[in-house]
This record gives sequence, structure tokens and C-alpha cells, in this order.
Amino acid sequence: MTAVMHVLPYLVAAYVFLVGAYGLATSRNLIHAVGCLAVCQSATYVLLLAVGYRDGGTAPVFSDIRPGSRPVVDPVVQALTLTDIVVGATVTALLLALTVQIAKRHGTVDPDELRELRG
Amino acid sequence: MTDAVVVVALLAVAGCATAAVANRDPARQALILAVLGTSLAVLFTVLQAPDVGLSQLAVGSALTPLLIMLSVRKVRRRSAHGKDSRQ
Amino acid sequence: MNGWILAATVVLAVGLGTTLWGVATGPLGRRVVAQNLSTALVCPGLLLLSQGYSRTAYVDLALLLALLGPVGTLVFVRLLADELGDNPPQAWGPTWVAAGVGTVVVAVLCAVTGPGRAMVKLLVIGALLVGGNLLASRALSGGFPGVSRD
Amino acid sequence: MNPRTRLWLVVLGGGGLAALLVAACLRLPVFGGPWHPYGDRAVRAALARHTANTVASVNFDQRAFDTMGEMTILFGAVLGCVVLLRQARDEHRDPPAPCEVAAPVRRYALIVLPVALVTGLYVIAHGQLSPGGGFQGGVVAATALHLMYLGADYAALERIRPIEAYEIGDALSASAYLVLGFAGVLAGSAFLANTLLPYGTFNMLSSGGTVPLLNAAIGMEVACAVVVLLARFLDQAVEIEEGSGE
Amino acid sequence: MHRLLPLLPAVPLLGAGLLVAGGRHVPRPVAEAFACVAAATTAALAIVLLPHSSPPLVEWVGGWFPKGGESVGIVLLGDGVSLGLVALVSLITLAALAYSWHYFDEPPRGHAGTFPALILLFQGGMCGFAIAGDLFNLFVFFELMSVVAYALTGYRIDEARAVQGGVTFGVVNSLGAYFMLMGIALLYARTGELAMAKIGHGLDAAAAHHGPDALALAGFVMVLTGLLVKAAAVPFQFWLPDAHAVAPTPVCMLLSGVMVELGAYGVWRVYGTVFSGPGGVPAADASRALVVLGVLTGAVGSVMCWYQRHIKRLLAFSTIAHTGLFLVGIGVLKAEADDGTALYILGHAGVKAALFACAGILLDRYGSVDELYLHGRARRLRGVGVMFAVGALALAGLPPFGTGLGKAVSEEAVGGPLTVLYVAASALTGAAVLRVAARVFLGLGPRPEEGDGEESDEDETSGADEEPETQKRLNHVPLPMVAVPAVLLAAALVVGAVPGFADMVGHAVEAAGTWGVFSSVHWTATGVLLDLLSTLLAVGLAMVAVTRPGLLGAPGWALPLRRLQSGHVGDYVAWLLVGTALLGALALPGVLG
Repeated sequence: MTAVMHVLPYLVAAYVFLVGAYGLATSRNLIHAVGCLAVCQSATYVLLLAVGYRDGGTAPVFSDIRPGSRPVVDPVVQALTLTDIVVGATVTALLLALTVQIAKRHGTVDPDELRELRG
Repeated sequence: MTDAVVVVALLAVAGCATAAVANRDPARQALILAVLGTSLAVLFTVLQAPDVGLSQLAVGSALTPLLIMLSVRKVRRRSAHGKDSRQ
Repeated sequence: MNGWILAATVVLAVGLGTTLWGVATGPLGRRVVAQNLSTALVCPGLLLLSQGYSRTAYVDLALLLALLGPVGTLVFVRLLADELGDNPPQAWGPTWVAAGVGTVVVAVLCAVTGPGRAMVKLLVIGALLVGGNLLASRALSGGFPGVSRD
Repeated sequence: MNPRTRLWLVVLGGGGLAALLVAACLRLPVFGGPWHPYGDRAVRAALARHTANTVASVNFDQRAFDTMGEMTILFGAVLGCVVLLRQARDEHRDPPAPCEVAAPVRRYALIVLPVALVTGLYVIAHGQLSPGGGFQGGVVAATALHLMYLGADYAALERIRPIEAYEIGDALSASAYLVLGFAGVLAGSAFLANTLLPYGTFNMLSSGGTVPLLNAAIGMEVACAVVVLLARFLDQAVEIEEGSGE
Repeated sequence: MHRLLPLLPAVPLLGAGLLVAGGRHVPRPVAEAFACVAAATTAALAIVLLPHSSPPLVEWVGGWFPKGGESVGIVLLGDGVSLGLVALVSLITLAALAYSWHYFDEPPRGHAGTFPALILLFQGGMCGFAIAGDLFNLFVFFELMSVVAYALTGYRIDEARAVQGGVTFGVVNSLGAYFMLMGIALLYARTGELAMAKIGHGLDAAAAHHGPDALALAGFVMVLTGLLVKAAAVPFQFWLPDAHAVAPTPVCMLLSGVMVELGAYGVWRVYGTVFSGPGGVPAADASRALVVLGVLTGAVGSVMCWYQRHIKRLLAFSTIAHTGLFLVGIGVLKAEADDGTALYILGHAGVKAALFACAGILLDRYGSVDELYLHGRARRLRGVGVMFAVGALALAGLPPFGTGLGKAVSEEAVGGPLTVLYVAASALTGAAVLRVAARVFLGLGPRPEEGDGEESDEDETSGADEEPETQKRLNHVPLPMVAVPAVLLAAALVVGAVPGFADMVGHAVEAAGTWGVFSSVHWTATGVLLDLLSTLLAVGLAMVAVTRPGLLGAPGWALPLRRLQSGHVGDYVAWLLVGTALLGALALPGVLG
């Protein structure tokens, strides 16, 4: 169990990333593709936080515990993940906005039916 | 024992991710993404990152589904437009 | 090893497992119900985790979920009104079970915490959670005549 | 390219990538290991500056420059959505008919709206102490306003949401964050330096020097930005129609 | 002076914030003048800091100077290369703003400041990217410039192609950014640091006993994938023509002139600071990976460039070809090649921006950027024609343009068969642009019949029926639109022709790099001859193409290559995955051995 536990979170992150990329490549609907991109991004959250975890640690927030009383996990990765989540939300919003316009101008959101920009 | 809850959260995230990719209809995918957001928040809590969990809840449980559903609605309404005047 | 975390693990495993299965398969109506239940079951799980890690600061997560979860469901109800309208999903059994779990967890935690600000916060969470979920369930099952279809 | 060829490419590239990632994962330090040099330094630095929430200290003090970039990304994306979802030449606005919402939903929305707003403000204000902060609270506060749409209808939401004011608020609070950064340079210290204000008492609302100020600026920016963003999407989904009138 | 480094991104960002806050209450010229002032201030600041950049300026934002060698802050690097790039970015931004002055169509309803504000945000992102010394900070600014660029690309929402190009650009680049973030997380796990120099040391320390391992390789591959997507290396390049062909002209000037090159700069910076030590990826393997991708990029870019009829798309492919050359220059890991590449990037930025500016004039004047449709129609635009032809020759490497000097210096440094690539790629792209100039501005050659190329319509993007970007189709060309390309071409000439400038650039590059040698950078006889050779080849090819279109028409073997550019997001993502695997495979031997 422990040997598996040592790498399981990393492997889950890698799996989620690959699954998202697969969905993105085979998507038949741009809104679905944007969702897959969000799945890909959630892999980065998982990986970052897994990297910063410490066994028996608790959150590095000292509003309700005394500093130094308990080991804490890495606060830096948490800050990075926070930034990452904001980035993810904004990218999702922007791509959805573009998709809405595609639906208007092309009458479809299926990438197979977009017949422009070839060659 | 604390590992068990980490495993549960990880498996839930992996399962949601798979389901979110496998369901090709954007409305259904939006529902799964909402559950994925909740699972991620649980994972972040057990990884002792409540700050991140809060922002994932804030974004994942209402904002992202709302954005996706509004886009779906606009796209559907557009394609329904002209065929029948279903509003 | 800690009984609270064990309880949280069980609640989360059952809750996330069933709702994942519910949300990933079946007709659209059932999926929305499952999404609603995911909030209802994860929120008590988060409360138990907060107790298990003995961090009162983690309660904020449950508060946010109890607030925003039903809002998310109402978004789906509103924007999927056309699809759901023909065949409104009825799922009172699971809904009441989830509400019961929420009530029990909040009650137990209140008993452990004792009177004070923390207990008020727990009660607010409990009220928001149970109220929000029952309301969302009812809105889903089409229990309100004249729900907007704009 | 036909779907089958594409699938082969995905399998080929994804297989290689998977092998690489798995090999890398096996070489990573074990999950839950004790070695976090940067993290430990960050905790010490946060405590030295009387900031109880280390994550807030990293976000708004130690790595405040990242947060500046993050805030600008949000600002730029919202500006981008405003541009992309503008009313095109061949579209017109068609105000939706007022609709009736069931009384329990309306009551729920009206009760929860103030609760959610207060929660949002609470999460922002306590960002430097307990989990939370400008970003999380800002999103909650902005989402709360949209309960008006769920509980009543779009017209009601538009009444409490003068969109121009939010756009200006968004820009001003983004500028405020940058101005706080410039203040450091003008005061002879470094950009975004947290040396201008006293650090206060540990675990008090006013502790942490400039952290609460930057946190508040982000909170306001995020709340305004999300309102503007959702307004654009709602406009598209509810109000803007194609064709120049029917 | 180092205190001023963070202001380089902060000034344009603040400018953008104020512009959005106050833009709706001021007339449009005021808003645009304000944006120009903000861009110019940044340029001036960078130029003031440049003389102080040796030894490099180092700033820890927030005053978190390291104690005992360790800091919790973010480090910014102001060496000759990064400050030079900031100056270049700011000057091109200024040119783009001047070009769009008052004639560019704005969205209605009182958003006067929006377009200049987006341009300023873009500039801020690129400046921050250039001076970043911290890997995560690099990612943040990478995302900032990407996000703003997506919005700018889809700016003309009335155009079907613009929004499609925007989505393609957005999906592929965001995925690339997430690759990069995964790589950063892996490197952080290994070294526990985020500052690039510290990560490099951490990798070396970790690999002291057994050499680099799979983790270092994965970090290298993932981070470089993100940067190479931005740099549009084959097979990550597909998004670029789709995005550059449809973006508004001033945005194209920025995208092609500097943003893509920043990707190549990122590769140089990250490899040099993070992976060049014993714990990173061995030089031979990194070199193999970059040179192979660079050669592929140069070849694919120039061949595709030749077969385009959409003028902006043709220019976009020529950017791909030139990035390939830059990647080769960076990839051979030689000090002189770095010097040459730096000069090449400077010259190319001016020339390419000028060419896009001229294409924009055609679009606004005739409502088309299709080479065949425009045949002979632009005879009256003599000045623009001359500039277009001069730009084409400069692209082919005509001495004494900066492109020529950069190409000559790089050619000499890379040596051997790679020289052929430089000559061929620059000649082919120069010839393609020259062919357009001859047909469009002089009306040379047989007039193509309507519906020419009908049989391959399915696999071709024509440039006809584009909406002009101005409020209405122009009857005369306004002064700024002509002055900007003229100034840009003159600047490209200055880079190569002013004695001493090249030496200055060379010193700046070598002081910033890890080579520790100072070689003199100047014109040599071989270089001039090779430049003249490629220019003559370009002229010859263009003449043949114009007079005998059948002779150099699209042969069958090019068709599969063109079909790869399918406009399908899924295909591009699949290629991205393949490219990552390829990059890993190319760098693998160093880790196994």
C-alpha cells in the first residue's frame, strides 16, 4: 500500500492530463473541447499540490493553531495553484466567448465541420 | 488511515475526469465538471490546502457551470433559430 | 487513526462514488439529481474532515459549498428547463437520505463543539445545506407550477 | 485528417508522453516527503511579517508579482470577453419577457443573496488570517449577485448591476494594485515591497502590512471582473438576437 | 537602477488599467495618445537601463533579497538580451499603435480605450516574459501574453475566420502552457526551488552521482513543449498561420514580429539557465533536439510559404521558416550563433512588421489580401509596392539589412549543411514575397483567370472577401500607415548597416549567456556572398514564378503537406502530443547513457 501511495497521486495527475488531451484531440464539439482543456488543467493542480504535501502536515494557516505546534505542508505550491485556478477560469471564459462567436459565424461548433483556414 | 481518504479523493477525481471526457454532450459534461470541481475541492482539503479548495469551490461549483451552460444555451438557441421559434 | 476521518472517508467514498455513477450515466434528469446530491453528501464530509484534522478554519469550505452548491443546481434547473420539463426527475428517497446525513452530522458536531460562535456557524451551514438541497430537489422535480421557461 | 489517423497520432504521441510521465513520476520524491526548502522558508518569512495565513503571505507579499500577473490575466480576459461578446453589426437587443419564478425559489434567493454577499466579504476580509482571500471571496460575492437572475429575472439583475460602474471598478482596482506596487518604488524601497506599513499584531485583521490592502484590491477586482464577465455571457444567452429585428 | 526593472511590465499594465477606467470619457485620439505614451515610456525605460546591463541587473521584487543565498521572492533579470527584447517589444508596440492610429475600426458604443488597452496588456505580458528570472513567473507572463493574444486575434468577431483562428490559437497555446506548468511542477518537486538559476543548481546537485534521469528529461520536454508551441516549431506550428492570417494587422505585427521570437528566446533562456549543467540535458542531446526541430520548421515553413495565395498567411508561414532558423541558431549552442540569431531577430522583427503593415494597407484599400485577385490592381500604390519589394529582399537577406547580417553571422557559426538551410529558407520565403510584390504591385506575368486553383480549393485558403479593418474602404492611404513600415524598414537597415551596432548586440548577448568569450560581430566576405546568393536566388525564383506560373505550380508531393494544415483543432492537438514524444525521443540518449 505505501509503495503505491508514494506515487499514486503523481500517476493520477499524469492520467488526468493524458485523458484530457485525448478528449481534446477527439472532441466533436468545441464547448466539450474547452471542458476537456479544463480537465487537463486540473491535472496541474493535482500534481502541484501532491508535490507540496507532507505526511502528517496541516495547512500553513495559523489562525486557529499555534505556529510551530504542528508540521505544515508547502504553502508555495498552494499559492501557485491558486494562480493556476484563476488562469484556468479566465482561459475557459475566453475560449467559450470565442466558441459562441464561432457558433454564430459558422453555424456549428463541430470542428469537423469548420471548413476554413486550410492549406 | 489518512491515506485512505486521499485515495478516495484521487480516485473520484480520476473517475470524474474520465467521465467528463467520455460524455460528449456539453450540458452533460458541465454537470460532470461541477462534480469534478467538488471532488477536486475534497482532494485539496485532504491535501491540506483549504485556500485552494475554497477557490476551486467558488469557481467550479457555480461559475464554470454557469459559463458553460450559458454558452450551450446560446449555441442551441442559435441552431434552433429559424427552424422553429422555440424560445 | 481518527474516527472522524474514518467517518468522513466512508461518507465521501459512498457519496462521491454514487454521485459519480449517477452523473455520468443515465437520463439527463437523473444526472442533475446526482449533481445536487454530490453537494449534499460532500458537505457533511468536509465538516467531518474539519473535525478530524481539528482545524476549525476548514469549516469555511463547507460553508461555501453549502451556499454555492444549490446555486449551481438551480443554474442547471433554470438553463435546462426545456429538457427537464417533459420528464421531471423525482428522487425524494436519496434526497431525504442526504438531508438526513447532513442533519445528523451537523447535530453530532454541534454536540461536540458546544455552544459558541462555532456552533452558530455549524447551524447556519446545516440550515443552508438542508434547505438549499430540499429546495433544489423540489425545483428539479417540477414541484413549482409556473417555473420559468424563458 | 480522418478521425482514424488522428486517433493513431494521439495513441502514438500520448503513448510516448505517458511513458515519459510515468518514468518521471517514479523518480519523483515520494508523496508526503518531508523535504520542502522553499515552503519552509516561506512559512518563516510569513511569520516574521505577522501574517497568519502563509498562503496569503506568499500570494500578496513574497510572490506578489505573480499575483499582479494573475490579476492582469483576469483583467485582460474580461476585457477580451467584453470585446468578443459585443453586439455585432448584424445583431439587435431583444429584452426578454419578464418571467415568473416559483415563490419558494424566489424566497430562497432573496434569503441566500445577502448571506452569500456577507460570506464573500468575510472571506475577502479574513484572507490574511484564515483560508480565503480576495480571489475566493470576490467570486462568491459576484456569484451572489446573480442569485437575482435565478430568483427573479434578468431585468431585476440588470437593475442592481450598472455594468459600466463594474467595468470602471474592475479597472480602478487593478490599477490600485499596481499603484501600491509603484508606491514601494517611490518610497525608496522595491516594487511591491511590504515595508510601508507596520506589520501589526499577529492574527489581527490589520496585520501583515500591505497584505490586506493588496488582498482588498484583488477582491474588488475579481468581484467586478466576474460580474462583467457573466453579464456578457448573459447578454449573449438572453438578450442579443441575430438579425436586425423580426 | 535594478529597482526599476519591475516597472517594465508594470508601466504598460497600469496604462491599460487607467485607459479602461477613463477611456470611455475621453475622445479617441486622447486615449490613443495616452497608450502611445505608455508604450514609449516603457521603451525609454528599457533603453535607459540597457547601458547598465553588464553585469546583468538583478532585482528581487518586493525587496526579498537573498539571505544566505536563499530568498522567498521572485527574481527579475535585466541583462542585455532581456532588456534589448523589452526595448524591441515596446518599439514594435509603439509602431503598431501608431499604425492603428485613428483609422482602425473600433468596437461601437464608447469603448474608445479598449483596443489600445489590450495592446498595452499584450506589451506588458511580453515585457514581463522577457525579464522573468523565475520559472513560474515566466509561466504567468506567458499566460498573460497568450490570453490577451487570443482576444486580439478574435477581435473582428464579424469574420468567421477570425474567431476560428482565435479558438485554434487559444486551445493549442493553452495546452502548451499546461505542459509547461506540469514541467515546472516536476522541476519544483526535484529541486524545491522556482528561480531558474536555483533550479539549475538543484538539478546538478541531485544528479551529482548518476547523471540526469527521466525526471530531468521530463522536465525539459514539458517546459520546452510550452515554449516551442509559442515559438511555432514543427510540429507545434499549426496554430500560427491560422491565427496570424486572421488577426487585425497591428496585432499581426506584434505576433509575428516579436511574440513568436519570444518563444525562441524562452528556449534559449530556459536551456541556458536550467538545463545546461551536468544535471540537466547534455549539450549534444539538447542540440540534436533543437536542430532537428529547427530544420524541420525551416523546411516546412518555407515550402508552405511558397504555395500560399493569402498574403497574410504567406507572411505567417515565412515567420515559421525564420523561427526554424532561429531555433537552429540557438540549438547549435555556439556563442557566435547566438549573436547572429539576436541580430537576425532584430532585423526580422522590423522587416516582418513592415511587410504585415503593407499587407494591411492592401486589405484596407482593396478589401482583399488574395495574391491572384489583387493581380495588377495595386499599381497605383507605388510607395507601398517599393516598400513591399524592399521588405522581400531584406527577408531574403539582402546586405546591409539586419536580417542579412544576422543570417550571415549565424550561417558562419552553424557551418556545414545547415548553411544550405539558411540560404534556401531565406531565398524561398523572400522569393514568395517578391512574387506577390511583382504580381500585385506591377501586374507582371499572365493574369490568373477567375477560379484559378479551383481544383484544390478544398485545401487552400484564399484571401478574397476579407473585411477591411477600417471604418470604410480607404480611398487614399493615410500617412501613419505608410510611415510606420518605412520607419520599420529603415530600422532593420540600421541594425545591419550602422557600424558598431552589431558588436554592441554581440557583447550584450555574450555577457548574458554563459560563454564568457567576446567575439567581434561584423560583415565578412563569405557572409556577403551568401547573402547575395540567397537574394539572387529569391529574385530568380520570383521571376520564374511570375513569368511561368505553370513551372513552379503546386506539385503533387506538396499536397499532403498542405493537407496537414487542416484547420482542425483536434489534429493540432494530436500533433502537439506527437511533437512532445518526438522531443523526448530526440533528447533520450543523453539520459540513457
